[in-house]
Amino acid sequence: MEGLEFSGFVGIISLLVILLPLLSFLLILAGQKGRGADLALINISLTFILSVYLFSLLWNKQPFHYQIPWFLIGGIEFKAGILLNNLTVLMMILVSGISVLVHIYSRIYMKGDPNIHRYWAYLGLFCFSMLGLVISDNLLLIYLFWELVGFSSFLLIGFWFTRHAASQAAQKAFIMNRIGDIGFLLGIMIIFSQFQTLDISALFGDNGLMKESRISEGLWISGSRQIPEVWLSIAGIAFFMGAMAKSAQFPLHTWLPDAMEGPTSVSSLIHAATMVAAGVFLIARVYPVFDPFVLNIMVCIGAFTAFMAATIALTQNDIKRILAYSTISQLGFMVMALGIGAYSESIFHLATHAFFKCLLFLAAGSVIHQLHHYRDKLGLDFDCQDIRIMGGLRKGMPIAFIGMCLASAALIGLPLSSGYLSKDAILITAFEWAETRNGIFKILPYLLVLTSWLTAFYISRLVFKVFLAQPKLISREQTEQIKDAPNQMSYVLIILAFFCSFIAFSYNPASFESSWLWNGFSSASIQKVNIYHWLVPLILNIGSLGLLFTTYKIYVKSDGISIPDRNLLYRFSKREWYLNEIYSYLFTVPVEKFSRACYWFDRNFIDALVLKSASLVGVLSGITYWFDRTLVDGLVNATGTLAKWIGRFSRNFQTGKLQHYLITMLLVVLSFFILTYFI
Amino acid sequence: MNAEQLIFYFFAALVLISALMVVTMQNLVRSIFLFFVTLFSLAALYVFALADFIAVTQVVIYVGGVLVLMLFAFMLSNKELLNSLEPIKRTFKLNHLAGIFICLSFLFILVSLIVQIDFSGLDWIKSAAPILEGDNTIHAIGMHSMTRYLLPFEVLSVFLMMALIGAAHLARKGKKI
Amino acid sequence: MIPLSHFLIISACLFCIGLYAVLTKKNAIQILIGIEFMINAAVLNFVAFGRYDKENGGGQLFALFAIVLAAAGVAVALAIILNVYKHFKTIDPSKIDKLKD
Amino acid sequence: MLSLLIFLPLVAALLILVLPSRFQQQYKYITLGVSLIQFVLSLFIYLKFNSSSLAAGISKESQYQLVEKLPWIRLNLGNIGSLEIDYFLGIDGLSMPFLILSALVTFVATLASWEIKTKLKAYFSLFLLLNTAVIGVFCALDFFLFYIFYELMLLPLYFLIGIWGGIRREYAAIKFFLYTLFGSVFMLLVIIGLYFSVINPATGNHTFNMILMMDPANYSYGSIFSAIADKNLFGISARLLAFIVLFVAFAIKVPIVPLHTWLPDAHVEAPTPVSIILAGLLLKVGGYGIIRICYSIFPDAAMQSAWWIGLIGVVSILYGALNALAQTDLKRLIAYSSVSHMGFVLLGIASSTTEGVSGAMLQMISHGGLSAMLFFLVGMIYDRVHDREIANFRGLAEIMPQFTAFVIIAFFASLGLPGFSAFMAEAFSLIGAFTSEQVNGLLPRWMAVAASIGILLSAAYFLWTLQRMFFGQTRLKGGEEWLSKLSDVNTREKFALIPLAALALALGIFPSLLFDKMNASVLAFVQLISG
Repeated sequence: MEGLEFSGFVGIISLLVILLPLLSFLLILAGQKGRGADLALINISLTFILSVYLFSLLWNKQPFHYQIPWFLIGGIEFKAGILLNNLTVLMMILVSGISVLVHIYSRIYMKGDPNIHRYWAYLGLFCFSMLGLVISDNLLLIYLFWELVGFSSFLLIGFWFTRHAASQAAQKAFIMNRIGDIGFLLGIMIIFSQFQTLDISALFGDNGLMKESRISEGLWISGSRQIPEVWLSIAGIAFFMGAMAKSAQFPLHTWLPDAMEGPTSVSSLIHAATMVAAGVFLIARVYPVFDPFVLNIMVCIGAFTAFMAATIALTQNDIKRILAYSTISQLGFMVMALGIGAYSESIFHLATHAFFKCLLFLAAGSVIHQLHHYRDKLGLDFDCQDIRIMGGLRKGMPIAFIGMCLASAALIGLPLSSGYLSKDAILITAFEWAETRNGIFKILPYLLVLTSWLTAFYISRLVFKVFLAQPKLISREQTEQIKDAPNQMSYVLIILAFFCSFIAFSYNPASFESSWLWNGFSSASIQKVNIYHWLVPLILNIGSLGLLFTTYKIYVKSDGISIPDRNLLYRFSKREWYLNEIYSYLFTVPVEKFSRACYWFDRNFIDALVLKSASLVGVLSGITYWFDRTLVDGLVNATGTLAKWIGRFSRNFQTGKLQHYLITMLLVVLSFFILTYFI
Repeated sequence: MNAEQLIFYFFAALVLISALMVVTMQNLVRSIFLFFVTLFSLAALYVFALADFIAVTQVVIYVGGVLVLMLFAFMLSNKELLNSLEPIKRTFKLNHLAGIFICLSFLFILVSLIVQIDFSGLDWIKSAAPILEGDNTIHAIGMHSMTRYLLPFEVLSVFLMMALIGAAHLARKGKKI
Repeated sequence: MIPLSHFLIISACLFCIGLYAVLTKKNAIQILIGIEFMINAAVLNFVAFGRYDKENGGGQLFALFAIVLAAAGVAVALAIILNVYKHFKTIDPSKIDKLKD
Repeated sequence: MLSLLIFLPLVAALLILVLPSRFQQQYKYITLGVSLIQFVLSLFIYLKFNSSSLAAGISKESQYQLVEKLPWIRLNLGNIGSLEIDYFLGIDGLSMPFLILSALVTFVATLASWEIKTKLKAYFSLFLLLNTAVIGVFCALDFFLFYIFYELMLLPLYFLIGIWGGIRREYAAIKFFLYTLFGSVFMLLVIIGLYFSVINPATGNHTFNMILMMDPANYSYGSIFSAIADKNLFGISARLLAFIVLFVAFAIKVPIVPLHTWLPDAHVEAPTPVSIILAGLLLKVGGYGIIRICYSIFPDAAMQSAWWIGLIGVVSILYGALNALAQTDLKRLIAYSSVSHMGFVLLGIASSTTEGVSGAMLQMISHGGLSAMLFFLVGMIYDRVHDREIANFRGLAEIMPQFTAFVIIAFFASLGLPGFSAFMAEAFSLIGAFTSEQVNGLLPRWMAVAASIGILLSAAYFLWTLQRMFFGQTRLKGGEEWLSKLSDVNTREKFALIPLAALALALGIFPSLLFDKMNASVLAFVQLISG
């Protein structure tokens, strides 16, 4: 009885958690335009408070599961429900917490936009769908929210829809995600046809159907259903594809840099902290589905993505693009971690990354915001996001600078930062995992180390160029006039900065194993190799610090770009590995052409065939008509015509001309003669 | 071939040629004059058939009567009639073809019949005593017309008078019929 | 002595010439001339056969009658032609087709 | 009850014909009133509908609801027996949803008819006649009656397209008419064949009763369509041939590739309300016919040809989507998207699984609402500026924000955004198709995989259109003139659009609204055809 009451209570709270943002979405659309900002903030704050409450109730407790019947199809009942476990409540608190901060930040950042109410409404929709995605207990529901997240992301990226680039980016993001969604849907199809249920706890729980199913003789058998084994791998790849699109993994990552066309606050919330983590979340949720083959693919793709994105970030000049590629790179780390089985490390990194990347974006946002104001005030014209024109902003914007530095430290993984804990945890586990593998998998950890060093390089390049280097376009005096953003924004930065330190996650700054978050998840059983636990962080940090120093030399002291410009590698990186061009060449253009060809085929072949057959029928009917008119009808007419002809013929004899009569008469006589005498 | 035959065929040829010219001639006046020639030569042929009186009558009636009638009737009273006839196109119409066809077939039929039939073998010709060159035919005609053929003779004279009166009546000017 | 059949052939030829004129000529007077040819052809036959009818003299006598009749016919015909011309302003028989319905 | 539903519009049509032209401005209110009454009636039927498995219908006459059976034509034909045609109406879970859809779509189409300005009397009476025929088709259980209603649909449509249509209306109307007639003429042959094969066990006469046709025991032995005798016709099984003929007849309506080319022309040339009815209801008649007649009467032949039907479905999905991608005319784009979406119906039916058939049914209802909405939206633009070229519009979102909101809803609902009905429908069609190999081995799995690409393509063409027409800086071909003409959604249009959006949303979130009512029938249907 008490249990029932408890479950009802928690259920209502979790429902409230997801419905409050939806409420703000609906209210704002229904006409509460003026009070959009307040409404949204109040709702999301309430959501956050409730999430914290739920977190305190359920963290490290028995997972909570509550279902109601949804619909019945055939003999199978679908249920909608809520599943709260450690992962869920963590994600909830993460999403709602960062949302609250971004809401506060956006009040200033988005001030003055004529369509601001839409912005609040879309944010509400996003929070609703993201939280819904997190707490759903059912693959179909997850899919539902999954696409809704993509939809709200579409709306937010295209928020400034009058800008062509923005609407283009929104479209690209949605379609890229759709590719992943197809994979997800395929995964759902396979799972459903195999198990006739989509309930996560029933499928992937401790004694779930997935565990019960077995593989024998090339068949994947569950109960009475069986399917060739290959479909298990396909299901894994399919789910992974969904995650790849959402979490911007190679080759479906190109939408994320473009998505930076949206407002920076949106980028920080959706495209850095929360939505992109949904892919990782999904992998975590359906983890049992992946067989070793798929996991290996995951490792390769994760590592490759991390590396590739880092190389691209090296040369970008748009401040948000650098951060976007950095995000992709970090997501690559997480995916790779999931692939090697480092489930808890991955989630850990997801959490820390959410904070420090959010901070990076918001700090960058405040720089952009202030530059924007400055530009508008002076009537200048320059790109507010180009780091080449920035420089020396440290004096005017100390808070942004400090925030940025802290977040960068976490990103690089310097000691005492949160990143040090989570990222090194991943690397250590990767090395431990590689111990048991061979071939290409041996070198993957080293690739990650390299990536980490690259990370150190590109982020320090960013920080140094923006805050420390000599200003390029504007004089130092002018630069000092650019002040820190208004207080509300700065507070947010400060709060986030706190979460970049180790304190929020662990009492011991050196060991991730003492982190409460890491301990909250069941650890994968990987052979522990102690040597890595101090060697890897050491090497990493020495390398990173060395790089930091070099970067400082290059960008602050020597005041110029000394790296060789415009060589092949540079251009390769600058143009983002030419992937956009390759995709356009390989997919977009051919599909467009193919569709034209199809239409041409449709018009000129199928339709023409129909028309031709129609005209053939026309000709046939013409022939029939001719036949009818001349032969059938003709026979009838012929008798008449014959009589007429005879009449007309004989009428010819009565010409009234004497000589004709005479000729006729004589002809008759003649024939009489001939008949008589010659025949 | 003796002289008699020679002269006969000469006249026969003259008859046929002049007759052909008469019917093919476009000029009416010329064809009327050529008509004389035909009639004269025909009269000559009658002579060869030992019908002197007929030949003379032919000349008198045709040349003296019919031709004069024709020429004078038209030349004197209806000049414009002759003029209007001048421009006749020389076309070879179907009509002509049919006419020619009919004529030729008749000619063929007649000639072939004449050739087939052996006239001298006919009974009445065989048994009859033909007129000889020295016979007085005029006397015989006179006798016969007043005796044996009196009725036709009288009918003919009445008929002749009717025709003359009728012709005169028809040819009267001014009044409509 | 000229054989009978020669006369007959000449007469047949003359008859056909006359017939031709009657059938094809576009002038009433020429048609009249054609008729005269045909009558003459007949007369020639009479005369030719008349040689073998000495006793009755039918051939020559009827030739005589025929000539006289022809002359009378010509007189009437000419009068008719004149009237026709007055009425139709033409003596082309092919243009006078009032007999047509 | 059903008769009331069917003949109410007919009575109204007669009323309009009788009323003097003085009242011609009132005709639309009469029509609107009729469609509202119909809607209320159908809602009542929906609420009262018995969804227990004892009222599943399909092949059991006693399980049909709201049955009306009256002897209609009884003619003693001497040796052949006596002619037995019934006025036989009834509904089960597979036809009931269409009644609501018909009423709703008619309602919306009536609201769209406000823009019709000429020959109102003829227009509204034909419109109501069409309404009668459509509802009649969904209710009729006697094949003869069904055929009459089926043919009765053609006539008003022909005139509605041919008189009130666009520039090439005659061409489109004739093309549509010939296409459909082509199918139905052969259908008539099969109907007659069935008539002479089936014997009503109660009376011993030949009968047109569809339900009796579904029971193999009712076929007289040695008759042409008897399942036991399995006669051959032209070298193939007579039943298979009959199935193919019926399938083609209905598939033209659906339409399937390659029998779809009447659809773009007819839709583009038809006036907006007729496009709405065409897309919203007429296409569904095809799908309904396939379920109710082709599959139910010839389940054995259906099983034999399932692979091909599935293939046609997949081809329709992909081919329609690719064609839609190439369009420059908005209405044509939507017409081709219909081809693509109706492919899912075929795929779902071909799978012969409960999931697939339910998905197909839901897809029909969902597409009925959504395509009506899409055509209504296109019609709104067309009525304002008489242009539909996508390239002539740009940045509409700024001048018509509410309109754009509706377009976004309609587009995203159509492209299968979860939360809208199309998603549930397509997902379950695909799931059904995928499961098919395991359950009954009819469709290979790759079909489902290939068809899911269609979802991606639909996203591509809808989003591309959205981006081209609505986003970006405002730039119109007609300049200032268009700017003043392109007013935002007015109240009448909202009345039409909101119910449709609500339907899509409601069915997307609570598919049980539909699934619960038809689940028993779907189960019975699947059992009938696979059993």
